Amino acid sequence: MDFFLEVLTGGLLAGVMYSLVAIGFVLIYKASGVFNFAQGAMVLFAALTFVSLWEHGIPFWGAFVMTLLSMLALAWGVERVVLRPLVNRPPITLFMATLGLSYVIEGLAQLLWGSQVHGLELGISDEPLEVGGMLVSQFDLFAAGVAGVLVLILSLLFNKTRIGITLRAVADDQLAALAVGIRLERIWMIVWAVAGFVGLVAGLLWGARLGVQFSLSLVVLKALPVLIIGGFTSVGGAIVGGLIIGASEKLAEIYLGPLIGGGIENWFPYVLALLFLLVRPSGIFGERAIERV
Amino acid sequence: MLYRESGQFNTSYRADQRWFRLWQQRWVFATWMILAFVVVPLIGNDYWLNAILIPFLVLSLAGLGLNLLTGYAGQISLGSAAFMAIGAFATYNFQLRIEGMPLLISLFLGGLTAAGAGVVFGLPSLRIKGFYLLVSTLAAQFFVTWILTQCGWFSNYNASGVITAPPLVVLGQNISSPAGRYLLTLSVAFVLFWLARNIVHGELGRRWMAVRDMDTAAAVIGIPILQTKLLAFAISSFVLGIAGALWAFAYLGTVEPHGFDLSRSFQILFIIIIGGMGSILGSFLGAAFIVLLPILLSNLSATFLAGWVDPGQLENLQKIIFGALIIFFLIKEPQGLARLLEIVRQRARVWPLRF
Amino acid sequence: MFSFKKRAALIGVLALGMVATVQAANEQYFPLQSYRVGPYAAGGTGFFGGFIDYLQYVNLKEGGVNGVKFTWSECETEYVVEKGVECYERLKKGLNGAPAAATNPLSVGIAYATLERSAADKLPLITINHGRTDSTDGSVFPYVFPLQLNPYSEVSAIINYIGQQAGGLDKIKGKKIVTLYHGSPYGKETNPILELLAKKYGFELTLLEVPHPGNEQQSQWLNIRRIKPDWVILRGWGVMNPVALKTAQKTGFPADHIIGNIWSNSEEDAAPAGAAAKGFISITTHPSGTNFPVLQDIGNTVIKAGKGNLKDSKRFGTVYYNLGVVNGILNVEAVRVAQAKFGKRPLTGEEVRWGFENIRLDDVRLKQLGAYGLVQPLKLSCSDHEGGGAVRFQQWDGKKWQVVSDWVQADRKLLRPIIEESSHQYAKEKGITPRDCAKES
Amino acid sequence: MVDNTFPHQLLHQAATQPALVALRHKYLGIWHQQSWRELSDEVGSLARALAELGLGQGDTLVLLTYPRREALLLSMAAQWLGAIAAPVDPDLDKDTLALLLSHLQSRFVFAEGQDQVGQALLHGATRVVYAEARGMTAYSHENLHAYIELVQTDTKGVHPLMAREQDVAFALYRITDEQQVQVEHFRHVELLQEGRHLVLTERLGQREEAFAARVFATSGHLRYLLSPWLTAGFTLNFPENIVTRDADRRELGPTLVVGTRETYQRLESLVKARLPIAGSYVGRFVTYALQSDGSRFQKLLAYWLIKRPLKDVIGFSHIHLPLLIGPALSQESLHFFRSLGIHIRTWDKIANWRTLSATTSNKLLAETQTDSIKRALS
Amino acid sequence: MTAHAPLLELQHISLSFKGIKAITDISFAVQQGEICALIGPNGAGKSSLLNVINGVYQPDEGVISFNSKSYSRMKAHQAAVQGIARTFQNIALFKGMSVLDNVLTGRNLKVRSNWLEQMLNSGRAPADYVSQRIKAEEVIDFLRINQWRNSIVGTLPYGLQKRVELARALASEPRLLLLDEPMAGMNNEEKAEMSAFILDTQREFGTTVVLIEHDIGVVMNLSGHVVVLDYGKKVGDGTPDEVRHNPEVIAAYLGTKH
Repeated sequence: MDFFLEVLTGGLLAGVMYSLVAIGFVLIYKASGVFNFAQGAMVLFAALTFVSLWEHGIPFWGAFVMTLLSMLALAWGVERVVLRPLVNRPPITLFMATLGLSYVIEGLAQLLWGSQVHGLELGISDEPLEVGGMLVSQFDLFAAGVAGVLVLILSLLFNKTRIGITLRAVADDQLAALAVGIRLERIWMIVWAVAGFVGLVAGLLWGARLGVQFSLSLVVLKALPVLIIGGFTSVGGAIVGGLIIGASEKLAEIYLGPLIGGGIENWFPYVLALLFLLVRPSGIFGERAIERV
Repeated sequence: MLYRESGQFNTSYRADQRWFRLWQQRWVFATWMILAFVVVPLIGNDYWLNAILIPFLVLSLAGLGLNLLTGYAGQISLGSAAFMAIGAFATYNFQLRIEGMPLLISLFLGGLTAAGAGVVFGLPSLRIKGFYLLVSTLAAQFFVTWILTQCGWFSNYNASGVITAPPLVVLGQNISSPAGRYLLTLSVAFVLFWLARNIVHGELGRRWMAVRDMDTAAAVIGIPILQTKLLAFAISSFVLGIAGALWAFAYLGTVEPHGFDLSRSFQILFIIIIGGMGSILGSFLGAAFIVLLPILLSNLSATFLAGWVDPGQLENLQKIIFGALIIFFLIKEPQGLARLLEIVRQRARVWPLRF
Repeated sequence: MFSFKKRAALIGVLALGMVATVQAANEQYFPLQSYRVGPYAAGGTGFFGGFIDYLQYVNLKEGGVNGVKFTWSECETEYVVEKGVECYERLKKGLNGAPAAATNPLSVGIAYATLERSAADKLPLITINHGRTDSTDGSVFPYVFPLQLNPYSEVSAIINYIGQQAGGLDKIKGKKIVTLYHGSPYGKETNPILELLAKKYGFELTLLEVPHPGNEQQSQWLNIRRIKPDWVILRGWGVMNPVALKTAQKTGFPADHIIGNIWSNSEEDAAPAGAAAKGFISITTHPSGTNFPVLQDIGNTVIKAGKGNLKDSKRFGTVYYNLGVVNGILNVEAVRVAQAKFGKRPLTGEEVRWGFENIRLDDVRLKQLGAYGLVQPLKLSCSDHEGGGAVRFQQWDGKKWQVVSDWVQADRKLLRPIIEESSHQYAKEKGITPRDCAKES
Repeated sequence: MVDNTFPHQLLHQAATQPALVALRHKYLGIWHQQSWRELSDEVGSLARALAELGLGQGDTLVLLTYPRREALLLSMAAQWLGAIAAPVDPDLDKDTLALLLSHLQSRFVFAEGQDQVGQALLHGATRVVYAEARGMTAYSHENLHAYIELVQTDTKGVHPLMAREQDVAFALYRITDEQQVQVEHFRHVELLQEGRHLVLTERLGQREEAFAARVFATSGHLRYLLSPWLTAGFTLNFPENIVTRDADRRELGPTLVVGTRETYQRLESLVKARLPIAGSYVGRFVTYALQSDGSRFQKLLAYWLIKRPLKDVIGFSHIHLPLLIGPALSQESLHFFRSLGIHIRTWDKIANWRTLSATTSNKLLAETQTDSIKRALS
Repeated sequence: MTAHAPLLELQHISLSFKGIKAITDISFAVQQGEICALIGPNGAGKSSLLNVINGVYQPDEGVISFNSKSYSRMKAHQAAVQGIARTFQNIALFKGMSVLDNVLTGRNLKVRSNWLEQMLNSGRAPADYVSQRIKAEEVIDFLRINQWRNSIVGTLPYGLQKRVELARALASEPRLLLLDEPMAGMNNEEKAEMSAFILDTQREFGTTVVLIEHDIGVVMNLSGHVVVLDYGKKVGDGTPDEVRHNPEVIAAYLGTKH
């Protein structure tokens, strides 16, 4: 029985890692209705920039700030070049633009920092802790803690600060926000920058887990089912969605896997998300879109 | 501008239905066909046939398949590579397990199997719309690659799950030579493009476009949404299936499920974005662009700047160029190259006047 | 109209590129389908760096082989099959008149795709340490050479090593071994052999697949924790290896009971896992490090002279780099052997093929090449395109690989019938009449 | 010599070249064609139907219609019976039209659609034929006849041809500023003579493709379009409607275009408005090309790059005779068209309008008929 | 009012969106060949009622009977098959297609050949296409939009798009035509023209028309039967004159408190 618990906690903690990436999606979707497929590439870009700077001898926090500045620049560039000309285009076009964007960022990252594999040591030893007969990885706990702090900061930002309120206004109705005089471009840049920050945090944690290299950007494929279940518009939903996906994925692999040949982690989350969708076509937390004729 | 079109008018609705109204257009099309069917196999060297023309034809066929589904019926899909994989493995098994099965029949049956799978993964499209449809097709993408590697039966228990092309024999002729494979791909592509053109200009094409533009209005005027969407998935997967089979047998010769992974689906989606959504010619132009640009880039760099840009950096540069082009097209001309060509043609038609 | 103009311009450029200068250079050409970008860039840059540096070294030190200099040109494949095929088609004709000697794609997918074309174009396809195991049988696969080690020998050598550690092959009866393999043709290739060996020696085998790209292995390693095996054989590639080591540490499995195969044995596989990799064992056909005469020579004549292909000089002497050098040694040796028979001039693919089949690398010859200890004694023939089949084992001490064993031979007698049965089935399927090797050698 | 009237010419053409296309008009998206044989049969059955309605020698059939195929056939059917066809332009403003119609008091009217039928019934029309069925249910008037009914009456033999060359074929009416009604009469013989004159001088064959947006607008149309059409036997083409005439002309590529001064002026202004703006590079190149002087190479370039495509855009690629009827075009416009290689030929004849006092119109009509009968008898 | 059964009859229809009462207990009948106008202030539930008739919304209670067959759950597809066609308040045309294609799509229920025959251009397809095309061209000619036959709908001005939408509705030869503010945003001359088209449609093809219109002048001379709605309730039903003098209607329009 405690093996089941162990798998469950391992799954939940892994789920937290997925929701880290998913939060980046939610932020951008909430504020600009853009389904940003380039979030994975941004995670790769952030991690690669940080590691390369760190290896060139710049201290940890120095590298962190410089990477953050580069994410800000990236956000400004994306808003200026991609978002502004595509302002009221159908969501499908915007989605495809972010597809193109992910190619650009991946190419840029590898052009600047080369395609070597970098180890990333955050100083957290990964010796598993003995907790009630179960092995729980220290690293994952740390990651869960970081995620919790992040969600706290974001909810504070969204609810308490002035920028937060404007962000939520833009999320609800862009036209109304414009009418009230909110400068849409600035808001979008802020949102993409915040998403860049979340991407950096996710990049560091995922980078420490996998080593910083190209396949970091594939982590976006894990985030998609999380968003489907959690809904695109709520940060809390992203966390819950991540936990559900993480746990169910691991349990399915261990209990269902051997029966049908193993290696089902790629498609199982999508099938699960699909079942959720058939029940609620816009996710647990997402608002139900009313079909206007 | 180049040719005079006055004096050619239609006296019957059948004449009005023809693809090309002007005899000059028909002549240009005929010369293209002669060039493709007769001249190229004669003068084409191995490199041109194997490495450029065959992949171009197969990718334009795949582009056509996805264009029918996303360009015309408006159902976005990231699972096109999965349907190609099903087509390839089904054709391989039909060819292998049934003695003396002619290649073309097994190609057709492979397409049908892919169409069946297309319908299955198309079912959710009735209940969910837009983004969420991505999930159903992505599920198809990952599930199919998994099932093909998992069950040995599909690859005839080959230890590493790789299928190799059987000797290609059509009507008794062995066509394994590059020119032979090229002609096989070309004729299959020609037939499918012709049929697709007829569908798109017929009632079904209009229903697809109606569902694409405004499905609530389509339902109100009596279009059976269920049947229309499933037909879109079925026909699109049929074409993709055959493209997949040609990719495995006519182009590479051997293929593994990972040859049809997500980046292949992205590639096909890029083909129709750059080529032109909702245009038969668009799939051609997009495929030509996607196949020729990397080769052009690497050749240019190999000959001119061989010294200081090493191939690795060039690959990154090319990735950036591709991404930038996608964004450029989406901003400047969402309907892609086909629309640009159309604007040039319209401008030439009223030359020297401005409109 | 529009696309016709584009096509015409392209033909012009291509023709220009092809023709260039057609002077009858006295050069032997190596087409390189290299990959320096994408998920497997680490392997590509190291291997092709080593290979090019060795060719450079032979050109600089001995002016090529008997006066025939080596030339090469690279074409980026990004480890993608159709790009590999396109590069093969473009480069197989040679460069400025220099005929191609052999192709070294270092990718299972590309090897499979160009296998038949190599036979048709009569150009040897070298898949050192990997590729189709049944291509060892030269009678059916005349133009394919899985030099030094094929996947079946690799796995059999590992089992022999586990037997050694347990004090004899009979002792491993009842032990539990898990094989964690990459969900691709390369990964699945050896599963049947493992099952055969498990039946033969009576150990309990579990096969766990890691879906590509292998970013997430928590569930596999939790399974391993439940099985509590004695040994884990890791047949990984790319990102899968460091993730395996880190997840092993996370689930409390000792790193020194994990044995990596030939494609999980480089510094780039262990270093990113940091502390979790300490004690990790892996097999290798060539030790890392530079204390071999040939490598010192390369260091002095090529690297110090600034002609090294490596962008990051710290990778000189790493496992991939040395594999590239070993591959260079074997290719050049084949050319040298072929020139002895066919004359001191640029050779065609067919002649180089004969050269490969008559490579005799005994200890004396290895000492002359300065590669004693780096390369195992090899004896290739028409029927045996592998030649070696032995490996050494090395352990990662946190910074470098330390060799911890002598050559461990695979059980080739057991494997031969399986190889032949598989190659004959391929011959029947493809309608190839196997060559009669008896009268050839 | 074949009897010198429009219906006779029609029968002559139907006999000599029955299968050739006489009429072509664009309707419902495609071009419908009618051969000479079919045309003469239809006119024949129309004549018989009109005779049954009581249309006889000397009566007037008012054609209150926009340019339409049915109007042309009805006018020939009326002439077949010796009656006069009097086309009236429905675009005239309300009261001039009312004055004209009340003046004419014609019993037989062809009214195209709902509005024209209303106006005709107001002014004493007893026999009204209509073409467009729309809105007809509102007029449940017993002597209202659909054109299709007339044509479909079963063929009980052919009505004898009553037309004589001295009969008045057409009568054009207009209202002068002082509310005076003026009329111009055209006899068969004059029209055919003018038509033959044009056919000979311009060497018009039977393979011509004539294109005209309006058929009855002016006397020039009757003289230099209808009568040459019947004498030479070429094809007369109608556009789908007034608005689509430019596109239809381009689609057709006619060899003979008939138009008034306004037609050509409208065409010229349309082209000039759409030519590239003078300042731009292209604009400069176009103006440079359209000048007549310059080297051989410049002429060649101008022809292939500008003149040839421009002629094709306005549908003049196959033009053999761009005919202008009525008052001539200004020199400057003529020069413009000549620079495009289009040499407009002007045919004009001074119209002899005779003013009728408001009361005497009917009497005069009767009188012209009587002296025509007298002349026929003498 | 001939005595035989009305073409369309609504009995006690009510509809609510999660508590908000859009329509409460409305019943009225429309005779065959009649032009009936639904008028009332904004938000009176006119559009929702139209959507109920043609099956876009399903009413909470009440029965719709059309052509003497009654439905409580009318589906959009069912309505179309029965011969109910409609236009929308903010134009629901297929922007990516040409005018001709839009009108031909209107006729999709009348197409007899299936997609296979059309693909191979064999069997019933060629003749079927010609007959569909002629019917469509007749409607295009009827509404005088043949000049824009091949232009893409998205590029046409607003007034023209309204006409194309009417053409698409007419193409399906409906028995009942529902028009949702056909003349919204038009100038007087365009309004006159559109009224003429509606009158002709009713006279020419005998189609029963139910339209929503704000311009009382147009309503009065166009329709023989007027139904007035206010806050989802029916406050007036009868000939234009009866309705004009009905106190409740005046109150609704002049906005005296209830």
